[in-house]
Amino acid sequence: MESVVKRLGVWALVLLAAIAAIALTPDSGFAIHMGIVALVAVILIAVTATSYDPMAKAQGIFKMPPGPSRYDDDVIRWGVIATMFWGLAGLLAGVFIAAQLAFPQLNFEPYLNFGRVRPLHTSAVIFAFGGNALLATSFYVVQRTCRTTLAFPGMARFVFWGYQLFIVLAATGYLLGISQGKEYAEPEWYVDLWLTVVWLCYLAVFVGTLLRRHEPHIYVANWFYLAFIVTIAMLHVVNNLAMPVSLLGGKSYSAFAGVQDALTQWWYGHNAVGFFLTAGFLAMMYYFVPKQAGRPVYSYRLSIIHFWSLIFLYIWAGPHHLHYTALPDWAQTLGMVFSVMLWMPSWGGMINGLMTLNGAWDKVRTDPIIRMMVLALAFYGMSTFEGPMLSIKAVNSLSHYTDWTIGHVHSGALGWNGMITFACVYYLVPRLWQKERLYSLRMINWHFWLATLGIVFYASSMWVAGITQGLMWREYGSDGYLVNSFVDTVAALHPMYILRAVGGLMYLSGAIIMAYNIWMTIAGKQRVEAPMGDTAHDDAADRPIVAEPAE
Amino acid sequence: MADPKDLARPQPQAGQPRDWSGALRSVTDAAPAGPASAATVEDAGFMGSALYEKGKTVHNKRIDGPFRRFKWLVMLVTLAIYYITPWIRWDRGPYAPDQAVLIDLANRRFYMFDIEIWPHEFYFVAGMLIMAGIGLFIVTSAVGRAWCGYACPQTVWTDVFQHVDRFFDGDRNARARLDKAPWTASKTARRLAKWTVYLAIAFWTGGAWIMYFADAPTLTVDFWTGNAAPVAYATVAILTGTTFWLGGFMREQVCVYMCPWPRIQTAMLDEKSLIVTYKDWRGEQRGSLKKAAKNPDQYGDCIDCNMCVAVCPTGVDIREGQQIGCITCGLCIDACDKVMAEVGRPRGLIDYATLDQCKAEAAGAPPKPAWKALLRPRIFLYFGVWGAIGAGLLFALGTRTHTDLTVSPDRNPPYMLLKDGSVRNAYTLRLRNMEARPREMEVAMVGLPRGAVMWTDAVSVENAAPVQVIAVPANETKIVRAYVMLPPGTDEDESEHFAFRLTSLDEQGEQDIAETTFAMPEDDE
Amino acid sequence: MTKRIDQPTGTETVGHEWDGIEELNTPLPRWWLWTFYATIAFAAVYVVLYPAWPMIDKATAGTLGWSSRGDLAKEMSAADMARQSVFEKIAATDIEKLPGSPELMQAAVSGGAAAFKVNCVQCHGAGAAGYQQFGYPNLNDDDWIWGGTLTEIEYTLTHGIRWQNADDTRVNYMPAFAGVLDAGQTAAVASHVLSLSGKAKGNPAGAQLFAENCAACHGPAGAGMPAMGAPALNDAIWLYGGSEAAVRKQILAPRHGVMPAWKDRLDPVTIKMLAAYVHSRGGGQQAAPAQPDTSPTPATTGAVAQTAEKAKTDG
Amino acid sequence: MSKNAQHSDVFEGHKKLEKNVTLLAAATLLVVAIGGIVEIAPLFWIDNTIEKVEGMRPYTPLEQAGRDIYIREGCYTCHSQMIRPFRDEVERYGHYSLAAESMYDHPFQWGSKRTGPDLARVGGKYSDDWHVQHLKAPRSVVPESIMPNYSFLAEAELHVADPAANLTALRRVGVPYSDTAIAQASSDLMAQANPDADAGDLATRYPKAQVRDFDGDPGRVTEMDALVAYLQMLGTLVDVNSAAAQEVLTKSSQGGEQGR
Repeated sequence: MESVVKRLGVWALVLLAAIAAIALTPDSGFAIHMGIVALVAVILIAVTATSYDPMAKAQGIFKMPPGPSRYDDDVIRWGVIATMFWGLAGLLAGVFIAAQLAFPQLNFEPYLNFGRVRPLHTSAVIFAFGGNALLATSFYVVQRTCRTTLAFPGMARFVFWGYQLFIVLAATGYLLGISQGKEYAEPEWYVDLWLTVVWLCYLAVFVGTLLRRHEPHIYVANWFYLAFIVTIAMLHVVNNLAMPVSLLGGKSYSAFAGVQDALTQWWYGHNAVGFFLTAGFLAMMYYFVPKQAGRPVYSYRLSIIHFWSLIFLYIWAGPHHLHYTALPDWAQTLGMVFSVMLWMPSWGGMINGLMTLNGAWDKVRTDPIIRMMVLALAFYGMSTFEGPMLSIKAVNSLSHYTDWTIGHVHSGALGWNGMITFACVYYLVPRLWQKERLYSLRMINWHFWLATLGIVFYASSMWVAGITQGLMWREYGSDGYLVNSFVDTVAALHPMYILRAVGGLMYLSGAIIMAYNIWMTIAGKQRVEAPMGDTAHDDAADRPIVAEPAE
Repeated sequence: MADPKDLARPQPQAGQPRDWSGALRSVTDAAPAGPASAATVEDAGFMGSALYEKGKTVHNKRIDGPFRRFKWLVMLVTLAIYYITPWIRWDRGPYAPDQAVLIDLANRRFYMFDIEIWPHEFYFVAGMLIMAGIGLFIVTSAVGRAWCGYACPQTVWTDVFQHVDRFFDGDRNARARLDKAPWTASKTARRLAKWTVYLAIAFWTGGAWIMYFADAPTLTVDFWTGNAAPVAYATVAILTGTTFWLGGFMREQVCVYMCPWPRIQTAMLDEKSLIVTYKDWRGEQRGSLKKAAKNPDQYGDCIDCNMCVAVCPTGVDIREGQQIGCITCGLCIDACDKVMAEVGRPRGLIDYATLDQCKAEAAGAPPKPAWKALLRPRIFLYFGVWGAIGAGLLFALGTRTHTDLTVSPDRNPPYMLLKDGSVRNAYTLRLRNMEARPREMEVAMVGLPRGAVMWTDAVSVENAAPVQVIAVPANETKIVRAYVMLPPGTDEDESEHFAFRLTSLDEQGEQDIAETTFAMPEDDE
Repeated sequence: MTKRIDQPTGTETVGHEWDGIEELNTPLPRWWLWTFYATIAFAAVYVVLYPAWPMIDKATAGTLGWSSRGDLAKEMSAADMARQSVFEKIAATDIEKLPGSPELMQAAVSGGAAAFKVNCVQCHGAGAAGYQQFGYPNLNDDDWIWGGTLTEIEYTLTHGIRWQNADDTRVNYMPAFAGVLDAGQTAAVASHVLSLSGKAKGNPAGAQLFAENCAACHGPAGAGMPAMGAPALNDAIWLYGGSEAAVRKQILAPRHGVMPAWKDRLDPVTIKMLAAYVHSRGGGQQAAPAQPDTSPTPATTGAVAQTAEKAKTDG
Repeated sequence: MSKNAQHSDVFEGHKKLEKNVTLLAAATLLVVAIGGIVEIAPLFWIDNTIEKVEGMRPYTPLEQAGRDIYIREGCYTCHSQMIRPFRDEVERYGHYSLAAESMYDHPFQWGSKRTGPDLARVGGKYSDDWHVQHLKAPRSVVPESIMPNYSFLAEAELHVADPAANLTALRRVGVPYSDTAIAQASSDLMAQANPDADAGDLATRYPKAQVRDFDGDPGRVTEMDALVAYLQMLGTLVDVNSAAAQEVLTKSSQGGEQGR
């Protein structure tokens, strides 16, 4: 009882502070954010006071199996649902802004103008979709490869829900115009602080779980997860150093200015790709590919060499986003040569993933989940080849500022991150909900083909758009003067923007099919269809922990 | 330095390549069962201390047969296209280059026989890329990795280099022997000669590439006289190096490790795609003719002659099933058919077939012709999409005009009030003449009230008129500054939006319309 | 540690196992390692050749002495060299002859545009539209106080307007009528002046006063006199504003704008190019003595032929 | 073979890291910290990172307010403010951007994508009128444009909660605002966009500050005023063509030559 009172007191204090902030701030966006915080506090008070358990209710809606099971999987199930939800939201936002570029009438000022929705799209897919996928899979993988349950289970739940609050504050903030103006780091100072707290808790849970392990060695997937968590913490804190104008307002000014701010930003920005979207997702690959294929990892030695070279070299590559800018030439040179050296370490992950299928290649044809993983690795390989190529200054002078970069990012994001996440979710859902199989394996095929076709449309249109732009900008006539005005290049890209939107729509349609498939699986249905191969859920292989019941 | 243990490694078959696919080693492997496992442990022990793994050279045996002949044909056609195309001439008149296929980067023009593409029309390339992507879908789901097996440059050049190997070092066994032989003077000389030929082919390949980017005869002269651009030499050097390395040494490793297409293609196959299959229900259990003669009931059709492995350009054993190393070139089909003919058994022990068909055949169904696998909804669907995009592109290509107009109004100041109260706007017109001859074009204004006149920087204000005629040089964009003037007292609402209409004054009479606006003072002072 | 040989690949495992996952002890692919070494070697060479390593007070400069800005400087000077011959031709051509050679004229206009951005935008604005509130004239319109032919513009540029240090500067001073005309008279004159362009009703008293005091310079109908810098008062363009108050203000205490003489700061070719650019902004006048007829030509079907014919005769 | 044995030691040695979380985490942090330290830290001490050119000054309160709107609306997602040293860019947009020109930019707005043109030197290029019309309805002046409409800016009164607090925060991160500048922040903010107000010594505090009504609505100061004031300032502060600036640039661009 005493603890209930204490908790009530804490929530009441949060509520009061939020109300005070609403009353005192002159900044309407900040007031709305504090309103969200107050709402959360009110819900928590109500829940604590009435001893009502909304989680049980919600878990009923999502038909979650009763916990605790062998492993602490509740938070992972929520993570999978959040991944699907934010994935759809992020893809929808992407299709919307792609359509805006083709048909500018779709801008609805001020809240749904491109400039405000674009950060929503990038953050939703990277941090909400990708972040939740990483959160869920890391908790899943670390428990199983350490043969233990999560350390600090309460804190793990805080990490999950705290992260969702971060996403909600960030996303609403963009639409309200609360932005730091640094790409992929747009949330303002108080949201950043909140994320820092959540992230340190995440680190604590993850490291704590590693410390409790019942295996002598730490599995390679966990090296990657650990590098991802540690490095993102470092990047996030340094890049978001800022001076708030007032503690009762959203606005802040970055601690750095101009050239220093630029390099700090791209040191962060590029390594958000390097550690969030590469290291973290390679960790997913290192667990789920061998599991689904039922094969050993191709090369232990390759994983050591490519892990250390990857994390060492990636950090240096940031300046290639600033080629030919006012950043001193020396830093640009370093950015370029380290990006080139990054090629093989990146491919180490691809080789280790693909060659793991040695002895199981037939599954690529029969198992749609493996098929998605293989395609993901193929796109990983292509974009990590394209990346070093684009970092070469001569190529970059043409490609920079154009849609080529956008195409490059999306062949990585849609092809690698998206496909591997979909594959992992397809793997996880029947296991987490203790179902025999997915609702439909054939529908994964539909998803696969729509997504692949979508990427073909997306990547080829943006590649061509980038080259068109780059060539038209620098086209000189025989008289020695520039031929095209800027707006000529905008007009020339119109067909490409339409093709891109079509590609995005296909990819989104695939994800909607997936959501339906997942929903029906959770509901416990099985579609009647011609059977396809799948690696069935093998309870014995999960190696139950005998000595230590969960919680 | 060769590790002595390496030589000690038992070779199940002389020179048998290591199986890159890593697929299941068959139980009937010729190596004696007992010692093999022990040897493998030792083998692994050796590798356990090495930092890297040596690539194993594939020595594929010469074979003849329908698929080999088809491969020859594809190789000759593709190489001919590659080497000869830049030398084909195409008369476009005096104002454009006469090279049939030319990527003129300096002038941002792309010539392809009768088609000429400007940078702003690059969407044709986007369409072609999407067609290529969907084309890959069609081909792969119909006939598997046919691209890999026949048409991929890596395959074609590897094939060329393997024939060079054969020419210098003899066929499979001789090559394997020579590989292991100590470095005597004669081996060194032979190797040097072979590598020189490699280098010559590689250089020719690099040299042909640059011919697509400039007038081939001129560039050839410039190249040898040292007058070509540095980027031409650099390109030749890079392509020579990569061809030499990828074709001469990396070969199948590119397909197995590096190239993304095989993964994507493998992921696109399904049970209805044609692939090269070994019909194990017919072949197993394998046994030599002698063994089979003793116990005919125990053995299948496969006489375990290993010919299918010996001829494989990537060194896989197709009898172990579909694998990443198999590029479906069909040479093993040729080999097996030949052997089957010799031993008097029906052909097709190894053949193109779908997995569904294999299943059916194994269950006793009669063989179906392979082409029937092509007729299925998925192929029709892809072909429909592919054809629709292609038709769209052709339509766009057919209906595009060779005149193009873009307009940008002055932004500072947006309008100009003149002495007599009339209002003048200035525009930058870009008139593209995409024909290889100079043309006169007429610019007119559409949608402005009566009294609106226009003049250009070349035609002074005294000659202001509702239309102007402008000469546009061949194959160029002419930038013209144009002024449009509305008389005083024009109602503002009528005049905000209007368009310039460009008409070519020749028998074609092509037109293009560009919309723009006419800015007016907000209110009269 | 239970190492075993993996059957399908014949490779030894490392001996660990996590949740059923094992690792093979496959060595690194040789080509992978060597390509990695090759990229490292490339990087090593590149950082020696180009600026790369930060030191205490500056970074290493690279043995090639390359810099991105130096690269641009070279490219720009190459472009300048290419334009040099055109410069010389412009220098040798009389300014009135420039339009006769469209190529030279275009080169001059482009060069003038560049020089304008550096020297002239401060007063006349980037679009050459001037600033009425400061009395900097608009150079795009067809109203020229001191004449709008190429020669006249070149002269103005060279010698300036009311520029004290220049000998041949253009100069005139409109007398201040404060104290000469009373308030009523001033209003009458202002009213008459505005009526010249149809902005007010006629005023006989004002007309009388105008004829006595103003017509000598501005002409009886207020058409102005470019030769002595007397602006036209019968058009729609007002340098200092066309409201009644602004006109009265100008009558009582005229403002006299000043423009620098550029002959000591810019070379004659640049001045020539500037004149060409200003002339090309749309309002430039032909050297022909007659004032251009700006009344719109009626749109007729024969306009094309007419234009072509006119162009011929003019040419 | 000794070489092989050595490699094998490396892999054996790695097993220590695999068994110790603390060691693994510490090693990871160390490895990922190096690159950033080597690349970022020297930018703060190497002198010629930021050229010493005349004319750079902190932004006026109105320009800063415009800049905040620029950031709020996400203009950087489509517009760069960084002209690269290429002939086509220099001829299209003007002199290449200098590091000094963004030395008071918290945060920088160099951008990464040009869906629209570069804005580093858009100041003074077009008229106020044009900007206002273009921001309200881009396609009314540039039919091919795909920019969203921003007509609400002209309707919204400029509302800066505490201009002095903004300047104070900027001063804390290194922008040299004087005490007077901070004290006068509120009045400066309004005076710059109001032709009827007395601008006082605004022009001495902020040389080259443009004082006028920007949005064509002299009656009030709107967000449009602030944004247009910011745009019209962009790239105009440093006279890159002045003799002194050219000398600095030549020196810095010839850093390589000196090293030879």
